[in-house]
Amino acid sequence: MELRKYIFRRLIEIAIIFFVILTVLFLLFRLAPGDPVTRMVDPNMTPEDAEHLIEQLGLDQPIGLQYLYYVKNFVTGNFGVSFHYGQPVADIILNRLPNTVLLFTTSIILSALFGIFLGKIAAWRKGESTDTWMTIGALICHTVFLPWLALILIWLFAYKVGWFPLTGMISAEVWIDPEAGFLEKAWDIVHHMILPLGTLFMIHFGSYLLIMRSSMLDTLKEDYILTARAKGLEEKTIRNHHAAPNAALPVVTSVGLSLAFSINGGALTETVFTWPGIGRELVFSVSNNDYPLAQASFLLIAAVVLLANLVVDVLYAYLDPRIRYE
Amino acid sequence: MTKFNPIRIIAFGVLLAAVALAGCSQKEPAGMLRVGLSEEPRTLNIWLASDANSRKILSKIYQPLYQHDPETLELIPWLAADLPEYDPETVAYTVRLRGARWSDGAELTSSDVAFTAKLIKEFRIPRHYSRWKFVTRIETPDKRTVRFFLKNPKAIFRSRSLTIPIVQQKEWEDIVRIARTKEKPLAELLNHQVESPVGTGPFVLKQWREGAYLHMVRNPYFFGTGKTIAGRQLGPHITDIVVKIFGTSDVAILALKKGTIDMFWWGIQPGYLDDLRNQDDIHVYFSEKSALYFMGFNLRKPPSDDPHLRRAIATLIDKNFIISRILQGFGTEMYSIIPPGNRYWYYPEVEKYGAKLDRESRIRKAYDILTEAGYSWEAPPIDDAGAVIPASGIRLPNGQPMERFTILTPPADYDPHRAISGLMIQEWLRDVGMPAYSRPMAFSSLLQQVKGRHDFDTFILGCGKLSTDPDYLRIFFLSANDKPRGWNMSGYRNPEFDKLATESSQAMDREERQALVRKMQEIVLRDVPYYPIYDPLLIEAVRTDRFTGWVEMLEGIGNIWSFTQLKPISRDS
Amino acid sequence: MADPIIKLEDVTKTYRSKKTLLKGADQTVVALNKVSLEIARGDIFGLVGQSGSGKTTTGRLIVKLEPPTAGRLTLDGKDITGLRGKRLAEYRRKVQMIFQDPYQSLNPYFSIFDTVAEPLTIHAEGNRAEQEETVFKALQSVGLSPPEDFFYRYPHELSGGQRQRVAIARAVVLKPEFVVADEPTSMLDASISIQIFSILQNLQSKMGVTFLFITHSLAAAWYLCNRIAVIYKGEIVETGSAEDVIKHPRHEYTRALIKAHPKFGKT
Amino acid sequence: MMGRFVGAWRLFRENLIGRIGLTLLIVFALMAVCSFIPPLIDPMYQPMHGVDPEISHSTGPSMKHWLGTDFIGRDIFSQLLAGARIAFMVGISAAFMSIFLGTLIGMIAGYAGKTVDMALMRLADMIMVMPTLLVVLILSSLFGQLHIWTIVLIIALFRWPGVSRVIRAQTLSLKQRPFIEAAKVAGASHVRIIFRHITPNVLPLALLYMTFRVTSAIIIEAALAFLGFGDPGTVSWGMMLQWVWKTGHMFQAPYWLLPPGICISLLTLSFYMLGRAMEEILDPRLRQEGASD
Repeated sequence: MELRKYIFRRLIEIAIIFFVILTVLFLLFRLAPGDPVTRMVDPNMTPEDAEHLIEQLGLDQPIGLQYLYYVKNFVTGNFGVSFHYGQPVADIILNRLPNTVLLFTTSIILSALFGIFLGKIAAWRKGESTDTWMTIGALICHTVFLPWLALILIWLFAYKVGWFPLTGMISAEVWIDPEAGFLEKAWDIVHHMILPLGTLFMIHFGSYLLIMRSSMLDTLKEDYILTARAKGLEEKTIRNHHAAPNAALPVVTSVGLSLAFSINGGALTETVFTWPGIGRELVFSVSNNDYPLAQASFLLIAAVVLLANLVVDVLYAYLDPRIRYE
Repeated sequence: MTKFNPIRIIAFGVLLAAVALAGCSQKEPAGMLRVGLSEEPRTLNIWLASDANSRKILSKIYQPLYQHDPETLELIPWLAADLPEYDPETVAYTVRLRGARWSDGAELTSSDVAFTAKLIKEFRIPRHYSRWKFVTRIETPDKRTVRFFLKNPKAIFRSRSLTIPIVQQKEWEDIVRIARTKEKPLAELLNHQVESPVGTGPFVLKQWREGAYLHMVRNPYFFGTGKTIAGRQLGPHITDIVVKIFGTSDVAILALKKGTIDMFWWGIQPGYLDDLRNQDDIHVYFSEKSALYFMGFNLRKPPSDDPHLRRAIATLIDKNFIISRILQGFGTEMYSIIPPGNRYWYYPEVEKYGAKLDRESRIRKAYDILTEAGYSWEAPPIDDAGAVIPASGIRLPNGQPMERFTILTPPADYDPHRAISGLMIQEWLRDVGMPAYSRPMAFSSLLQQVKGRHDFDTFILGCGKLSTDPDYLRIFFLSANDKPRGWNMSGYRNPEFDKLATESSQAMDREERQALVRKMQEIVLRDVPYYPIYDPLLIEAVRTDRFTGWVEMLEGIGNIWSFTQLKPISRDS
Repeated sequence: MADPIIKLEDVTKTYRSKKTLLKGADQTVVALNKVSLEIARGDIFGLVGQSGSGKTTTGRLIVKLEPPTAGRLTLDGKDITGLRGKRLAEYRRKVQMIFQDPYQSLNPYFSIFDTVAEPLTIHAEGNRAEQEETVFKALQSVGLSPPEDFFYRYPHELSGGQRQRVAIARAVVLKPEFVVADEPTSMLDASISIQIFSILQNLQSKMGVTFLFITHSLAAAWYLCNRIAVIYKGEIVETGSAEDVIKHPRHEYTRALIKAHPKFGKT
Repeated sequence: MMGRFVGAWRLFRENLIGRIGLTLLIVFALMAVCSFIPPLIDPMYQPMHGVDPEISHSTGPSMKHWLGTDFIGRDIFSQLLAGARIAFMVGISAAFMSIFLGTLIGMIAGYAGKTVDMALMRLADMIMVMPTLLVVLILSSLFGQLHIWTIVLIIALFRWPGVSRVIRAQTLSLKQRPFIEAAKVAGASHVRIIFRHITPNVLPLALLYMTFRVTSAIIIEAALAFLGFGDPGTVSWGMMLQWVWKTGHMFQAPYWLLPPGICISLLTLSFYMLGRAMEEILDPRLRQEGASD
């Protein structure tokens, strides 16, 4: 009962926050100088044409009215039509979203698993050279400049060595081929995914490793570990069954807390690798003054982060009964 | 979690890599041309398509009545059977159509042409409307004949209006009917989703997988197949075009070098040239662009309302530096508003401020111009001994110190060349003590400030795609166009020019018009509302191992002639 | 009991315990239940009880760290609930507190001089030289000598007993009328406790400070106090002179306390 | 106080990661200081406007240009040095501002509690869900190319919530400590308690967070410049990468591509290592979410 109440309250809070972001975003985009019509530099575009187009796009209405329409449309699930593509924003997002989800979740899960595993080992061997080198390695991975790394990876692995396709998500040759079966197509996607995945993986796993290491060190000081030792349990059992599961909790939270930050990296990765996802689309639509698309993509990201934080909080409460919520 | 074993994952990864190596051999049919494009086309709706990428795709589908000859740039009848006939009595043009078919097999008739023109007029399609609004009536005496009646003689009708793409009445009728009933008909029309456009061109779209590629195949009904037009035997000989989306040019270059694309369909940055030239199976094409990159002044307010100052600034700008360094030599210095490549209209005898001077001479010359006009300095750029020294505190002829002088440029992500040019110009202006500041701005803010609010000192902009018809000269400097969102961004007002411009737009005699246009160029370069800087060269590269027959033309090799003449190289070995 | 300086009338304090996310509902815990006390001026008044009995809460209510849920507290007959601004500052000058844990009650980033002078600074007492003089005297009065040696030292450089002396010096530097001493010796060794007691006695006799001495030890209360109140589960079960309470305990709980302390049998 | 510091320093010196971090940092600081030298030698070493009169395209390393020149003949080495200065400036000022804000807000929220706490923390939540890079990107593309200080300010305004959460938690626990109550009993006002008593106690934690914020500020600025949304009037490492990229030298000029990328990575690494080392020395319990961003 309490949990349901808590979730309900949090959802209301999220709705309010979301609404504020929505409003701020609207104001930002409308108050900014210029509009999508202005940027069409074509001497054939006469001022009359421009006025006409502005009227047709509904940009000539008073800002208050535009805002009301905007909110009404959002509530009714109508995200408008992209200025740039002339397509409903919802269609574009639905088209791009699965690609982002595929790349992003795979990389987060893989890097969390690896980070937890290696962090466990590093903590276990605290002070030894394994630990030092692992920590330094993780720090390097975590702080390397992502887009730069991505380009070098492309050059090295896709061009010089030629193991992977350069960029993109699928190769036209395979998908056009009427004989290509499902497996071949699936493999094609995986093949394209390895490099961007590797890039995201490197950035994330370092931070998860460091968190796991710290958390594991704390856990090892707890009384129940001492008890387990006193009972004469095998060291490996203590490490894997007693300490690690508890120590992994902060990694779970940090996945949630750092999500917004990870999305920055996601957008950069998508941009460099031409991965047709939301992040790349957002960067692109922003530079095109495509308000409807940019707003919707940004709000989608905000909503995902907000909900992810809620999920993490609830999950955390389940996993660690000591946590209290006000 | 406890069962998680990274060894297994590593093993899996190694396995993947092994399979990857095995699966690397890609197969492509001999007639398949693979093209790299920077960004996805915006849309397949021809009326919304204002971006270069959509136009690249759609120009292979929708065809105009007339094309330009790749060498002479003269009009070549395309969907039309021959050149239009002009009747000065009724101010009417008559166009006869060649027997062409749509990609669905239906015949292209005069009513399709009339429908297209009426659609543009009725919906006031931006960018097209200005070319058609003066057409008062369209007649279709028979299936193959269209007659256009004009309000008054218009020089641009032949070259500008008759070169728009024609759409099929059958495809668009219903869409138009529905759009008409809506509150915002134009928006409705623009937002209509076109899945498979019906055109008369050499190719039809087979599939567009968003974010990845477009697949086009040969149009079996293409009217030109086997015909000889403008002395060229048309195909197309390629069976498929696969357009891949790259996003970053670096990767596309790698793809070209690696052989996963045959053509790189957008400008290559000069940095890659050395590398590409060294590769045997890659050929690099340099094409002239019909473009104008210029500095525009605000004539509505001091200090740039003073022609002397504008001339002094023009003198200080070292075009050679910009072209040889910033453009790496791949551009031509521009002296007039019309690019030199447009030979018929270009007038070479305009005033060329400071051409070929070195830095010091420029400063001296600018100093002379300014002193003569009454400018003074706290520390003048030329000392008593006549040596060039750092200057400061320039004062206007009325004795006021010059305030912050801003040079607006597009941002670096949009065009690094102009952003850096702005910075260099800032330094040059500071040489004569002007408080110049280069300020790159987001593109739409820049246009808003320059075109909408008219609040600026000077700006650097470019028109990347000028038409071959010089009508833009009139559009850029006509007094009537000095209004918000109007094209006379400088606020240039000169009755003498206005008179010439109006005459030129109605001059139906080509030579008479040429003389007028030359005079206009002379006036503009005397008053320098715009100071032309450069016209970049377009660098394109293709692989030579699979296809041959690219046609070079103004605006590059991606023209309709290339795509209809390109032949696969048979690889029997 | 002619002149009570502090008077509590039916003071009640309840706390709400917070629920956890997954289970449990709100619960109300009664810390003090209708407590009434009168403390005479110049007295050392002992409040004895085991941990959790509400004795610390009583102290905290008196120094206004927390508001009472119900009831009335008065200083010299004037109600002190809801004091604000100037009158609160006035009250703070008169009523001070010595905390239980000398390791926690001193800000680790404050030098001894800063700590002791802080009340002076807050109440804008004197200039720097005068403050130094006052602090010097205060440190002297709690037996830290030579005082100037301590001025620029930090709490972590001092022993527990020294810290508690600093805390006492801070409490009395403003020459308050009333000081709550909340188990000031429970963290200290017995020998040091005796020294602290004598400091308190000294202060009482020389400066006329009234003390509320909160303790869990009847022995300490008996040693130091004139009057004693015994508190048990938030209620005062017994009040009287120290002699009376120990010799003739009326409440079962008091008896249990005495029994637990073999020392009393001998005296 | 002094003794404490010496003790911490001794611990720090034993920490390998801290030592590496500090060494790297000193190297970069030297680079930043040295950035003033090249333009004095010859105006052609001016990182932004100076060009070698004889070179008009990108060339490899030589005696005259240790790391070669960029596409218009500017010296890459002097740009790299100037970039160090910009990186420090951006990193430290953005971090300082965001830590200042975060600490202040965290202390106020934690100390005030109730409605103020609720309002501030919801505000923090709101800002926290926004990916900073994308926010700056949006602002930069909407409001024109932003000046470097504007970018710094925006980064600061969007990076405080993480810090404020930690500081708030710390404040909540400090608030219960007797020395705060002692101050209250002594009559200290809220302002005095926050600034005189709580601030020095949360400062080490704030300082620790500052090293992490320096890292993220540098990365954000670099990524922004790399994408072309930086301040083109400033020679930052990200801007250098953008030039390599946009002028088509990406895979042609390793002497130009590698140094700025390595510098960005190493400088962020050094601050991060410093932070980690400080963290281990300060108090193991302080470790909370530092590594997450």
